[in-house]
Amino acid sequence: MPIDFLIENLSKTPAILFFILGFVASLLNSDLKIPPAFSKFLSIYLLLSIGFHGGVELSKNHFSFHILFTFLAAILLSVIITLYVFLIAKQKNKKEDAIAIAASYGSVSVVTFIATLSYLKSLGEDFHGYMIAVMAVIELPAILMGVLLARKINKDSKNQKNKMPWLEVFSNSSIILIIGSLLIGWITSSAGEEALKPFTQDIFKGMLCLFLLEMGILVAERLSALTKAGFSLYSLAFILPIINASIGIFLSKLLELNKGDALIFTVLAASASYVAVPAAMRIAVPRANIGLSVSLSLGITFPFNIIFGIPLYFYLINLFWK
Amino acid sequence: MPIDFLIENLSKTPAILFFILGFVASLLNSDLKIPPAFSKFLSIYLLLSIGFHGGVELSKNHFSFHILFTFLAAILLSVIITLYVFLIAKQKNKKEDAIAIAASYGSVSVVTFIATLSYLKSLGEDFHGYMIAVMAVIELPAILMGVLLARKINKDSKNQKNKMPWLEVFSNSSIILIIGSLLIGWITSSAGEEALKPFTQDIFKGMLCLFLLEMGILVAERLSALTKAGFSLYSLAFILPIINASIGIFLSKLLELNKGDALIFTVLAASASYVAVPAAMRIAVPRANIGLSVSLSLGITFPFNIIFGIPLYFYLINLFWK
Amino acid sequence: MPIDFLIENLSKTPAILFFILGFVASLLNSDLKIPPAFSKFLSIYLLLSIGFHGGVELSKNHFSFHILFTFLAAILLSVIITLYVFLIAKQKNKKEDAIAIAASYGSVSVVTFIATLSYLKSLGEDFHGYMIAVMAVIELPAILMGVLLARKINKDSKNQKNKMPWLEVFSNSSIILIIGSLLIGWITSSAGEEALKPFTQDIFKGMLCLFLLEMGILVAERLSALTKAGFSLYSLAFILPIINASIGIFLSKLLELNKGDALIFTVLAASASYVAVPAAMRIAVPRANIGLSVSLSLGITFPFNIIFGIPLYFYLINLFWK
Amino acid sequence: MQAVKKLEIIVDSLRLKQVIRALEEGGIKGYTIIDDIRGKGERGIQDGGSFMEALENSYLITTCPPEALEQIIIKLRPLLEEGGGVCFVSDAMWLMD
Amino acid sequence: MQAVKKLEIIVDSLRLKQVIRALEEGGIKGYTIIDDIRGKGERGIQDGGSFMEALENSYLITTCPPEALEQIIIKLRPLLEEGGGVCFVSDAMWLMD
Amino acid sequence: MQAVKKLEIIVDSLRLKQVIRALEEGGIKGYTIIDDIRGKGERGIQDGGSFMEALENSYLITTCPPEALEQIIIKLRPLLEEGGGVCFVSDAMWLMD
Ligand SMILES: Nc1ncnc2c1ncn2[C@@H]1O[C@H](COP(=O)(O)O)[C@@H](O)[C@H]1O
Ligand SMILES: Nc1ncnc2c1ncn2[C@@H]1O[C@H](COP(=O)(O)O)[C@@H](O)[C@H]1O
Ligand SMILES: Nc1ncnc2c1ncn2[C@@H]1O[C@H](COP(=O)(O)O)[C@@H](O)[C@H]1O
Ligand code: NA
Ligand code: NA
Ligand code: NA
Repeated sequence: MPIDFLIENLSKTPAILFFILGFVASLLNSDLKIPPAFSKFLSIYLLLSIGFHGGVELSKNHFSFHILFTFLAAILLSVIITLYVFLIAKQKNKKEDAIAIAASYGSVSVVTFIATLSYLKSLGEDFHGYMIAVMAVIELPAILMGVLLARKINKDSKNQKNKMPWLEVFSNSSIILIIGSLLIGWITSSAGEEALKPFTQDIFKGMLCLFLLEMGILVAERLSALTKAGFSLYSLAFILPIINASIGIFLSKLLELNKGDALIFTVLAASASYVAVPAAMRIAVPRANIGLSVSLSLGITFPFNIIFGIPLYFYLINLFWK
Repeated sequence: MPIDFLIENLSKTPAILFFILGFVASLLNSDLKIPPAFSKFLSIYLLLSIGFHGGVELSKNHFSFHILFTFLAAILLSVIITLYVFLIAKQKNKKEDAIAIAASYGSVSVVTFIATLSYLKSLGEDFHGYMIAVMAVIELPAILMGVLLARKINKDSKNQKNKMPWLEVFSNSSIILIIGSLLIGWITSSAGEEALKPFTQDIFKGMLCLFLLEMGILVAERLSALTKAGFSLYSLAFILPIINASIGIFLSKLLELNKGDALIFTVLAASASYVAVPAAMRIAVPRANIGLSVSLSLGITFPFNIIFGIPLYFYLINLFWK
Repeated sequence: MPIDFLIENLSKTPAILFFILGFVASLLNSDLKIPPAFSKFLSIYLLLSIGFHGGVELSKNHFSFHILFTFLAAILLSVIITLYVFLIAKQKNKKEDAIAIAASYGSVSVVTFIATLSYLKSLGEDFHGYMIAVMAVIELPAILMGVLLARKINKDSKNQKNKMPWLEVFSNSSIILIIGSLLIGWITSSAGEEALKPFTQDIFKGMLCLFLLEMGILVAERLSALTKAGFSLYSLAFILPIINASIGIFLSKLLELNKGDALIFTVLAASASYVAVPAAMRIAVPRANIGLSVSLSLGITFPFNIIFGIPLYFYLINLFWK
Repeated sequence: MQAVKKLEIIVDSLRLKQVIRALEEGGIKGYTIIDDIRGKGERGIQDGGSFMEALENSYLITTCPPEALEQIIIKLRPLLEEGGGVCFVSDAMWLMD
Repeated sequence: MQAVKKLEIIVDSLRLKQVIRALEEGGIKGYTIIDDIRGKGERGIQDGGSFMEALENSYLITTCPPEALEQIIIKLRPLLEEGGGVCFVSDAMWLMD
Repeated sequence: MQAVKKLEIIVDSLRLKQVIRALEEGGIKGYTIIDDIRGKGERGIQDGGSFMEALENSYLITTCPPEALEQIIIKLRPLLEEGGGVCFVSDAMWLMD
């Protein structure tokens, strides 16, 4: 039963408990706060470590069509989600806001992804290293879709005074960092891995605790900002991860992924970006209310996934993979 | 003889030498400074690590009445110190300032506490893990006493326009962090300990060096700010740790603590807070000159304890425990 | 052939690839940036770690006249470089700017030095620990020469209204930190080394990667700022490291250093300071355009050295030491 | 462009939330905050290396229509009287309208 | 001392480069930037713990001769209209001349 | 409220101590400092990723009674002439009195 998974998940992973600590602290109106410069550093650290790790793993796998198909399926998934979420979200929101929301759900939350990996590790469940590389590239198609949608809207409204700053949209710091680190991990391979292990792996869990502490604080702040949004938006942020996870599980089954990879693939679908995509959309769709999309993806979908979603999706995968 | 203890203490612990380096740098008018965002992070790191460690240790000890008595004695000690220091300090200071000073001495300096633990470890002297938990809760009674004294003063002067913001006073970031981490350590126990060891333990001493470097700089700044305060205040900051240490040693003997625990208990008494309590008093007694209490506790009592106090108290304990 | 050295150098050291990543990100107009507070911390960390390491190594070497001669030769080298560069640079620049440039090339780049050590380690090549101490003291003579030149200029122009703030010039944070850490390493020796190893050594390479990422960004920014300077300045920043390296190799041969020590000595000569010396010159020669000297030393000489210079110099040393 | 009154407020970081509450009661809708700054005033030097929050200041900038100023000051003044801090008021023009 | 117009501009950090470009086109030679600040405005709260760059503001201060102001505003206004942000203009004296 | 002169000074961080000394000699009792900021001026771009202190600015805000301004400027001007940096003076009202 998922409830056991849940309790296991909580009582063994300090990171999630620190998330809850941050959340509670914020509700208690505490002044607890990771200094901004440091939370930005933590975010750089996590992206660099996970990207580098993915690159090293990728360098150890021989190319196979199975890997290629997994990449293509992930890209397709991202495109589909972005499009259908846009169609739903534009019903009750400004088109610009709908784009920001859609691209966010089409992309992935790196921290949710990391939580998934450590969940799998704690269960001793296998997964392939190249799934990290899949995650690293999955940010791009959603952003691309967002930009294309934005251009379409502008054309429709003949509101095309400024050219799209393509370069700035895609040279977003998170994207450069994760893809660059992936390449560096791929080039330096095991030599690099050995050199950086104490930094990128040994202290990783501790750094993650601090980052999740800050995330807990920010989620609580986002939630209280949400109170002004409508009910339909709230529910969207609960429903989308469930629908997207279902699509993810279905595709994983088709691709014949093993259980670990399937959970990762599912979480790619179910999670939503609140860093890279909002930053890209801030430039591509300046009139959008970015705060709104962040409130949904960070305020609701993120805690839902790391606390309930991951154990739930894995429970389902265990059912179907029998 | 204590002088040997002292030299041992200095030549083996880089952390204290970095404290002296920071102090000297500041006297030389150097621009050396840990960036504020980073020193705040260091402080978060230390609180998290020590709290977590205390929780893990607590989870390994079975409950016993001896442990309970030690907790109660520590709370009593804190209340007594706060009250008697208030009575002394209010002779020559504004009542608000006396409250801030009293609560500070009733509480504990986390860094002095950490220095004590590493002093004991370097001597190979045993102590119980739950003493860390004792330290973590000892911040609360002094703050509570401070708030009660503040209310009394306000009632006396009929100056009660604003309600006491209880929640904000106690949801101070240091308190939330140390008690939260204690709980998380207690819940996740050895599983958590293993996961976080490289972060919370292995690099701990290095992080402490950096923090003490910054402390050295701040102590020098505080000392030069002190020059304007009167002589009676200076001497108070030297005398209080000695009196309080004596009470601490006496109580430790009564409680039949072992030598290591006795030193820890004594340092709880002898040290004074310059983080959590001043932050709480800033809200509870807004009219107080917080800088004054910090100058005493950080500028004089802190360096006195970490350089002379700890070896001295342990010398005395060794005498009495024979 | 040096080209093999070069490729080896690149494909095995993640740090240099991160430097390139930062550089490319900046050219792509990315918003990637290490938060300032954190890059200052990284710089403190590197200075502390390398100084401490040098002190520990020094404590393990017995005093010998050979060591003394190496120190003296390094000081002489620094004085000579500062003087001759001043004579060249003042031809086409303001005298104040010439001083800043000269002192910068007379001193050393700590990060280039660190890159040299890890280059030697990756080749399994021996070197003596006291060379780190040589580097740590080499900042001083160049600054002293800079100050003396500044006084001479002021006397010539009778522009001596303000006294030279000697203390502030030499109590510069980088100098205090590296020399202080050197002393602490020397005092605490192997006890200290063991205590701090996880912090100052294990995670060192990872921290270096982050710092070089930031350096890559800053180099790209400096290069684009350079476009306004003249051609003769550009070429100076390429030619000086080559001339100085030649002097360094020549002196190393005279001193009969082993190959590893010779490369280190050569890099001391060939590299230029962009942290400690500019900060000291900012105070000693306030009218100088410090940005200009930093653009040369950081924008050109630094990347030249860490990518081409180090393997090239070592190739030459290998030729001559046969 | 539109004439506004610009308020610059410097207070203990720990009391910033109370100041924001007071401003919002006074009708303020927008503001900008610079955290973690230091200074010197009647209550001495505020510079806590930032880990001593009690010795840290925050800087808040806001604007209001000239006619709204009085109401805001009524809310703000008692807070600064009780816990220290300063406020400067000056004239400015607001670009967007 | 010399009379100048002082401009204070608060925009999304991600759009700061565009603002600087516009100011330089308008003839601005000097400016000062404070990064990584937070605030509240028409588009809600901007406070991203700083790792969410999309929710971070920057504060830019610059000055210009009074007669140059109009030209600069022409360049600046469309940017703020499109992507949010505020600008206050006030009078000041420039010490050095 | 009370009329004051507001001074905003932007200088190299490394020279801030000298500026504070000059201001205090001129009679200043209170000020606020924002560290570690960047900018552009006559001496080019100041942006050292903050570990190059020589390329870092600080921002100091202070106020004085209008009649004290001249004395302060006499102390301040030579410093800025020698080592760069800017100072703006404007009118403001001080809330507390
Ligand atoms: N004259 C002033 N100019 C600028 N800032 C000031 C001034 N006086 C006080 N401050 C700031 O306000 C804070 C609180 O002031 P106070 O309550 O007077 O101690 C100080 O720490 C300074 O940051
Ligand atoms: N009245 C105001 N006073 C000071 N800052 C403001 C004001 N209104 C908006 N801001 C700042 O400008 C940013 C963008 O404003 P907006 O585009 O209205 O959301 C906000 O996040 C605030 O930092
Ligand atoms: N017009 C200006 N407006 C605002 N800040 C300026 C201006 N000119 C210079 N600054 C600031 O003052 C610093 C020193 O200027 P300078 O001495 O002219 O190089 C620059 O780095 C900027 O931060
Ligand atoms: Na997704
Ligand atoms: Na105490
Ligand atoms: Na050199």
